[in-house]
Amino acid sequence: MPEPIIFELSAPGRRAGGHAPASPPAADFPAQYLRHDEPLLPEVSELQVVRHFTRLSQLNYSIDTHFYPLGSCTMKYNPRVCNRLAMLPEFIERHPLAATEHGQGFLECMYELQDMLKAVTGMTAISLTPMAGAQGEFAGVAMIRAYHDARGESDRREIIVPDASHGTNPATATMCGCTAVEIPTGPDGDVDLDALRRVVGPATAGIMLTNPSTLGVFERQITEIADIVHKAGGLLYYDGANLNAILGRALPADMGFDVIHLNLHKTFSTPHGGGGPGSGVVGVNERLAPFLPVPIVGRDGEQYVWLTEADRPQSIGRLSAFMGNAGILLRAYVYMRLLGADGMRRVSEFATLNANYLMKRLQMAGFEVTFAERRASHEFIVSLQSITKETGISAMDFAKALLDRGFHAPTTYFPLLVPECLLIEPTETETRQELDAFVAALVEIRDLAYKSPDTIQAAPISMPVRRLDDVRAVRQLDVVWQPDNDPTE
Amino acid sequence: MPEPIIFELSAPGRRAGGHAPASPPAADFPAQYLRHDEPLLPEVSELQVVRHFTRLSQLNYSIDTHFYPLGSCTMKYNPRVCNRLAMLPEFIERHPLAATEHGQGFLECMYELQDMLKAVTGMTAISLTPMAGAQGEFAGVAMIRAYHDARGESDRREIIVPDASHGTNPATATMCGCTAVEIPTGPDGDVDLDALRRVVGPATAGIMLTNPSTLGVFERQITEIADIVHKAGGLLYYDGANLNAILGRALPADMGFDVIHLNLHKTFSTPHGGGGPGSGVVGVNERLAPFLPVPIVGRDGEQYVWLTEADRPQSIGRLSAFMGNAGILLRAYVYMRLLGADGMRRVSEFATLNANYLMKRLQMAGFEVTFAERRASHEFIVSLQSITKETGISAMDFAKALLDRGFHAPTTYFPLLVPECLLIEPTETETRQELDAFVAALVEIRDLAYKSPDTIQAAPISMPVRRLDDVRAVRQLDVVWQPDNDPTE
Amino acid sequence: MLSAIGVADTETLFDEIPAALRINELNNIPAGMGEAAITRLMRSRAAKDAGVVSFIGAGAYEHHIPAAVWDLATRGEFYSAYTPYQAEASQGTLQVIYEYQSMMANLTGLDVSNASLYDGATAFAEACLMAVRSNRKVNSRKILVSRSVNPVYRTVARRLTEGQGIELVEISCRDGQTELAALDGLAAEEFAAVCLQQPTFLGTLDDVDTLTDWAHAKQMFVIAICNPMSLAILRPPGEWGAAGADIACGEGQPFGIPVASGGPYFGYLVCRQQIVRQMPGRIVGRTVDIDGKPGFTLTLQAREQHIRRSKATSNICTNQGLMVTAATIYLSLLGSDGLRRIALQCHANTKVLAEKLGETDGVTVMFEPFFHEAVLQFDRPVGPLIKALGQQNILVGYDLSADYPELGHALLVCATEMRTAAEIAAYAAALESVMSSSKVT
Amino acid sequence: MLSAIGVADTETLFDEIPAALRINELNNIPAGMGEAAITRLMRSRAAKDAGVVSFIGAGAYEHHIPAAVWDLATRGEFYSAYTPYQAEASQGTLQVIYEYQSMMANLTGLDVSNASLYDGATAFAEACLMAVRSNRKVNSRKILVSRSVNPVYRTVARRLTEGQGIELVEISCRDGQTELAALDGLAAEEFAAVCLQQPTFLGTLDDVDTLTDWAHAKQMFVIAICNPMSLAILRPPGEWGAAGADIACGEGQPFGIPVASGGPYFGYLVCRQQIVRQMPGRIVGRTVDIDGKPGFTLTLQAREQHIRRSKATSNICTNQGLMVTAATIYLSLLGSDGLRRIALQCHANTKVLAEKLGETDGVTVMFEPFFHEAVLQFDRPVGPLIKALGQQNILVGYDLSADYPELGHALLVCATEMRTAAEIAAYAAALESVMSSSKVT
Ligand SMILES: Cc1ncc(COP(=O)(O)O)c(C=O)c1O
Ligand SMILES: Cc1ncc(COP(=O)(O)O)c(C=O)c1O
Repeated sequence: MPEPIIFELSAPGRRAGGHAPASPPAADFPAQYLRHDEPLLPEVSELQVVRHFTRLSQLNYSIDTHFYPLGSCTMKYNPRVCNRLAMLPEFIERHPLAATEHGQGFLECMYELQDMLKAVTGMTAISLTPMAGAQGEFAGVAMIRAYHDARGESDRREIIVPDASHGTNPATATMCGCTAVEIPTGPDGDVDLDALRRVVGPATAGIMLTNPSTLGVFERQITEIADIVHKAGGLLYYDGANLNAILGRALPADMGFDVIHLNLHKTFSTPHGGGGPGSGVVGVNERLAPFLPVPIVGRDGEQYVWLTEADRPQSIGRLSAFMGNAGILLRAYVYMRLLGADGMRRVSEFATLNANYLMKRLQMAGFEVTFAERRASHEFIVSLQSITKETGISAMDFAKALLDRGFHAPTTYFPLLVPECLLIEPTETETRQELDAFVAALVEIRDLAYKSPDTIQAAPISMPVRRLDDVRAVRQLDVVWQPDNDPTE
Repeated sequence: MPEPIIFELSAPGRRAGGHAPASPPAADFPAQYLRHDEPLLPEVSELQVVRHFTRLSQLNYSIDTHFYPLGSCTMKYNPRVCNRLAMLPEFIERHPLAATEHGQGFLECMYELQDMLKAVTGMTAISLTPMAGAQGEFAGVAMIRAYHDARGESDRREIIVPDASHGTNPATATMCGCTAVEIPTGPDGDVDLDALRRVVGPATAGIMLTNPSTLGVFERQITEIADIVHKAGGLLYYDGANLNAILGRALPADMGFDVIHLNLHKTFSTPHGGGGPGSGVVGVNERLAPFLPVPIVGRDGEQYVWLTEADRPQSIGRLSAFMGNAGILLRAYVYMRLLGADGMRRVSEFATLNANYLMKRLQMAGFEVTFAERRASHEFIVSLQSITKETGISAMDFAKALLDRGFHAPTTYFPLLVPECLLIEPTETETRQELDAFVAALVEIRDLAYKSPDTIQAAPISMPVRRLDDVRAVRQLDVVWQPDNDPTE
Repeated sequence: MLSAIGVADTETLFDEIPAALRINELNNIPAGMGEAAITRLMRSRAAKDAGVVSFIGAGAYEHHIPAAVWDLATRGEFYSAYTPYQAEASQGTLQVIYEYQSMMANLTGLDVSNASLYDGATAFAEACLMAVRSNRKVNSRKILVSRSVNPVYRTVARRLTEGQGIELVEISCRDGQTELAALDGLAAEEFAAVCLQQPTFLGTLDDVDTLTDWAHAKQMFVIAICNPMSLAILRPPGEWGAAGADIACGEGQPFGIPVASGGPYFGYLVCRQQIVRQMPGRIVGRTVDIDGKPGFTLTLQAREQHIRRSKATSNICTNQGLMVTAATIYLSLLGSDGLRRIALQCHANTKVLAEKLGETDGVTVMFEPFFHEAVLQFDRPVGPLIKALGQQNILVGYDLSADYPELGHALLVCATEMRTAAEIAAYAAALESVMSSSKVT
Repeated sequence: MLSAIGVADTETLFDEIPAALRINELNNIPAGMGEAAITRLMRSRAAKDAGVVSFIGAGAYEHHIPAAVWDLATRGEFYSAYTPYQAEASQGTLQVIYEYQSMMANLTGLDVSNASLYDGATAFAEACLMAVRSNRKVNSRKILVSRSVNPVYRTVARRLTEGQGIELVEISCRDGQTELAALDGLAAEEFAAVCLQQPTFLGTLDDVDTLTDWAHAKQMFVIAICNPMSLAILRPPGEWGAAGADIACGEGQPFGIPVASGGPYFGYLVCRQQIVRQMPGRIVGRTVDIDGKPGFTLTLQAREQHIRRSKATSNICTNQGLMVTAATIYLSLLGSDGLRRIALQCHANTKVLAEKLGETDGVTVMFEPFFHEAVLQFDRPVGPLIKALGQQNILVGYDLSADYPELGHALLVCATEMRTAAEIAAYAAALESVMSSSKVT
């Protein structure tokens, strides 16, 4: 039984009572401003709303229901208390433009969060304002540009990215008016240093690296890379989406990075929410500190205050209407205080342990691990290329067959340079039992790939829908419900 | 994939961190008091707990997910705000023995709740303390006994109940040391007055009636019944589990009842919680007022106070350690204030409208409605007897087949006097679409009962389990998990 | 819809209610209000009760409740489901109860748990009824109850059992323990059971082994009443004396349930396998379905009112299902290690509290050892002290003078793991100052 | 697990990190704390910010949020799911977004909505970029922006677009409306789009019809920035002028999202069908599965960074999914009737507020008509008033003097449906008393 579209549950005049004022006075402005027809919105009871969205929620896989080893996404457990405390009425009722006198409690948390983020990155200054990883990247590259501009080197407009980099890296370069220059990865997963040396030069603004990379390995030549780029006059950007790999084990600042963004919604465990919200806080060293986006939380004697453009004239300015995703920052703050210094080291310990264990188990089960001789970081890659060649069963087929077995699929076909790959990130919050069960499922699927590939190609069969026609979704664009539009016709 | 028992997820030494003190001092009492082994409890991570109970929850049907027309149970929507406000930190952190100075906010709500309950029942005094309907009944019958005892008529120990009465009625009589005397129902669903006249006498303590009865019809001769019983020296008890049938349409006090209990968890929409908690508040007229159980909320000038045995020497006393299910009372209070006087009349309007509509639709679809010539109240009975005779498909089979179609089953085989019956209560919060879909499902099942009864006998097939072996559940009692006990062996 | 029914208006649907009984409006009920308004109202009410620090126990204990507990328990699928009559559509609730039953059996060292009763007091009453019904060796409707059992439990049990002619006979106490000497006087009479609370209402530890063996020697049943949190460290009823208690019961509130003005909590009831058919309340059993797959269902329903009517073991129907769901989640999060830490910290905090308060002139700590409640004896009535410190938002404890006049001016205090050192110090300082600035009357 | 991996300890797993870079501990991070302790800490922090009554709007609006909204949105299955890449295992999230898109399209009168952007300001910036990319008729990187557009939106948009060489050119305002006369001066130049806010940042209503027609005549796109709550009663962008705006965007916060110190909120973005391929962000489409059954999936992914990398329409990846879930639930609960009532009540409350405050000596209400914010002009700087009334826990409004010095000592006030008559009266009384007891400086 598919769940109807909420509009289909509608009946004229029906409504959930008690949520709107009973008898407001009529509008008194000139008719030219008024809308003619009521907008089409559902007319449903509160029970219908509750039932509809409860049922819809049950159609999802989520961390709270399933193992979700989506590489590069760090789908780990979100402690419930983080949400609870971020939703305390006083926090959620505080207007963003309330004077700081009426926000000392909130600001104190933010100030301490900045300090803790300095500690985990080794950076000297933090801005909390970016609202997701990609916006953190924007802030970072914009600061790099501002830095070069301030030094009269406005021609530095090239941002170097490895071919394995996350799509947001080159996309950010473009948004900032820079050019993304891709360099290849060497056979062992590290950056190809010669290629790097070839591309750096007077046009180099900087390089964006994820370390451990999205290939799941730590870049061992990071110090050399930093040297090469810095000598060429460029800066180093650390894409810290997944800091859980090295939390408390190494500091990006020590590696030579000038700027970093962190996805708090990955490492510091805030909701993924079916696509956000997140937080992409940025940290910088002295060099870039003047350019940090505002507002920043400062301290003036006993009072916490906002530092704005007025205090930081070289700032790249504001990236959002207020201060970014405050509620996500609160969740991260609670999470960091819960864990403390030792707990944070346990994060990287278990993230790495789980990844290496799972990698080894899969290897022993005969799967082709892409960098088998390397340590896995928080994630690793399995290539199904040979199985695909022999059976026709692709990484996508494996992914769908996993869904039928109660596992969310790993990231598929990313990084783009490894064919038929699964990027697997078990995260630190899963148990060994879960990992073992996942291995068993993959083995079973592989067996079936050889014995009865049809059954795998038919997957998923136990989900609310089977494989969807994505081509049709583009060709016959149906993105807004219309009363008379039946997709099955 | 069945969800494992939580003990099966356990691994030695694993734990959800942060919930217990880190390093408490050791116990310092003599060894004779200490336990030797740790009790066997699960050792699991917080993620495991969240995932386990989230998954378990999804195995349930509930109002929030499915139409749940369970007769006599009033499975209607629980407004979320009731729970939210009853769980305000100040309410849930208030110790029951805190002085009344530290509970004026809470007590004010309770005082006003008592007043509103007087208004909806017509009674003159209320005690909020009974913790469920059955305890309300206990309180009521105990008051009736105390009343007779106080008048020197301690021989009055017979409680008359109709044969259709809810099981708690006769069971309560027994608990109170009385004898339940059953009287038959007449052919039109009303009490057989002659039978009643025959049983009343000097041993009559009182009569317990549900009105509308559990047959779903209003007892039209209620005034006569009251006369008969009162003249015989007995009192009238109103089982008000389902007041939604007559809320704001008639007052039990006017009908001649001396005492009433209300299931706040039915009419006033508090959680059913998979089996409670509830609240079975009692109301009485002048006659029984001195006997009400304590504590009761009183008023002393500006202050709200507890009235206890000291203030009410004839009270039947306390029925629980504190004041009953305070949190449920708060939810009911919020609900009543949300609805107000008009909203409460809409409750009975829609409960009755939905029941009569559904009854008529089923009748038109050819189902045998037990009291077809009567108005349905909030519920009504369908008898499948003739279908069962012709096809072998029983009310139980219909119930299970409904589950496969996304509907919780109605109450089956109750009241006991109607063979193969379904007691159907749609409640006031369902929509016409839902009722129509339910009719369609019953029609489909009936068609299949004739065309391919096997498919119906095989139901349910889409639930987490199929029909369970209840006999084995009794014979091989397995009520506590044991590591080595595999039920499938 | 009206036309389908064949009536002109909804009023007509009520036409079987005799006209004389019909009303057209509800009086004395305020007009309805929107969610925003009721939210404002309730928050202002709640605010009136805020800001106190409580050292009261006496049957309800403030422990930390992990956020996950109620986030999960109030999921609609748990919150808005009914009693699991349709087993196939209620496997979630049923499995939760099965897990709950398993945990309670393990904690108490007994065999079978039911799915909950209303609260600790009613669970105790049901235990008494159950003992009388199931003790076939002694044909008595009398039950011995130690005076150290929670006084209100005794009152409630009396109320709930006296209709059936059951009599509770008190055994006296001495130094916070059931008086063994008093037992001799009872030797002649027959009793169905003896009821012991451990830790006692006064927080002390009773000699349950000797008492259990004494009772069993006389064919009595032993009913244990335990704060379940204490079972993390104290010997479980199933191991009392040589044979263990027969029934254990008590208040489940410490397991994840807020104190919340007294409810909803839940009563637990656990017993030996042999007497399970006299158990009141729901019981969930594991069985298999027609495909041989394991599943859960309500079992032994023949004990219950909806089947057995006037011959049922109890009239209970609705119980405290949601609370048990919360408790099961709580116990899963804590495990036995977590419970042990909490129990130990409560004990340690109460020791510090008792010591600190005992340093005040005119205050003496009465009995040791104690679990997490202590009795303080004062040189003056405690009522005025409760008032005075209440004005400073300190709830000092439970006044024992009405229930135990023999203890003089006595106060029962409790400091759970939630009370900080600073809060304890503030209490001691405030007491010191109030005591020294006022005369002994 | 270590032995399966073949290492002796977990330290070894980090051996690829050059030794010089390895650290053995984290400095300057406090020790971890339990849930009870962090709860106590956060409650005490939160308490510091409590107790104020706010009359500030200026881009974030306090509306009643039905309890069901966040109860449902924070269900684990929504809260802890990722972006719905695996469509078959994400139908819940996908359908919610599809419903959200439908509601936003209907509210704005436009064809296609995306699945959200970060907030109103960034949505506006993306709208500018989108307009430049998609307006093929005018080859300009310049955009006209009315001075009545939220000043911080203008700042943010400048910041986010200037890297790509886009220039925002301001059109002046007069009497709270975009100055039509100023347009003449712009006739010669080419612009990709004109950006209009309705209601304006000053709460006033602009002549969007004339402006839209003017822009369209010059082949410009029209970007509408609207408080979506106002669309319950105001003419939707899709109906502005003869042809309607091309893109609408704005802040979704009024739809069920708490003000919460500024986020997370969500930016909405809606456009005409023709330019959908230039839309940034996720879009969900309905399609069928291999059995012909309807289902939902992310569509037009070729626009996005994970496919198109440096040529993507935006770098956005994570958006504000959960907020959109909340908004969809909110809109379902309210319906258009509910939204209309709220919009009307906000308007009425702000009218009363403006009138009352306007009665104070030295205070004038500046522009009419307004939606639910009004500009008050004072005879003195508003900074000290904000401070003085802040001490009485009244947040009087937003000081306009930095953004709009031409308005003199101006304050932007807002009274949503949440403000009661008593609160409005208290504000007026407090203002009166502060104003009359201090001299004009
Ligand atoms: C390596 C990496 N970089 C950047 C991002 C972008 O972060 P966000 O989605 O928060 O914009 C992600 C996450 O998707 C990522 O995994
Ligand atoms: C008619 C009737 N009476 C009494 C009861 C008993 O109420 P409770 O379950 O709250 O004890 C019920 C509910 O089950 C009922 O429907």
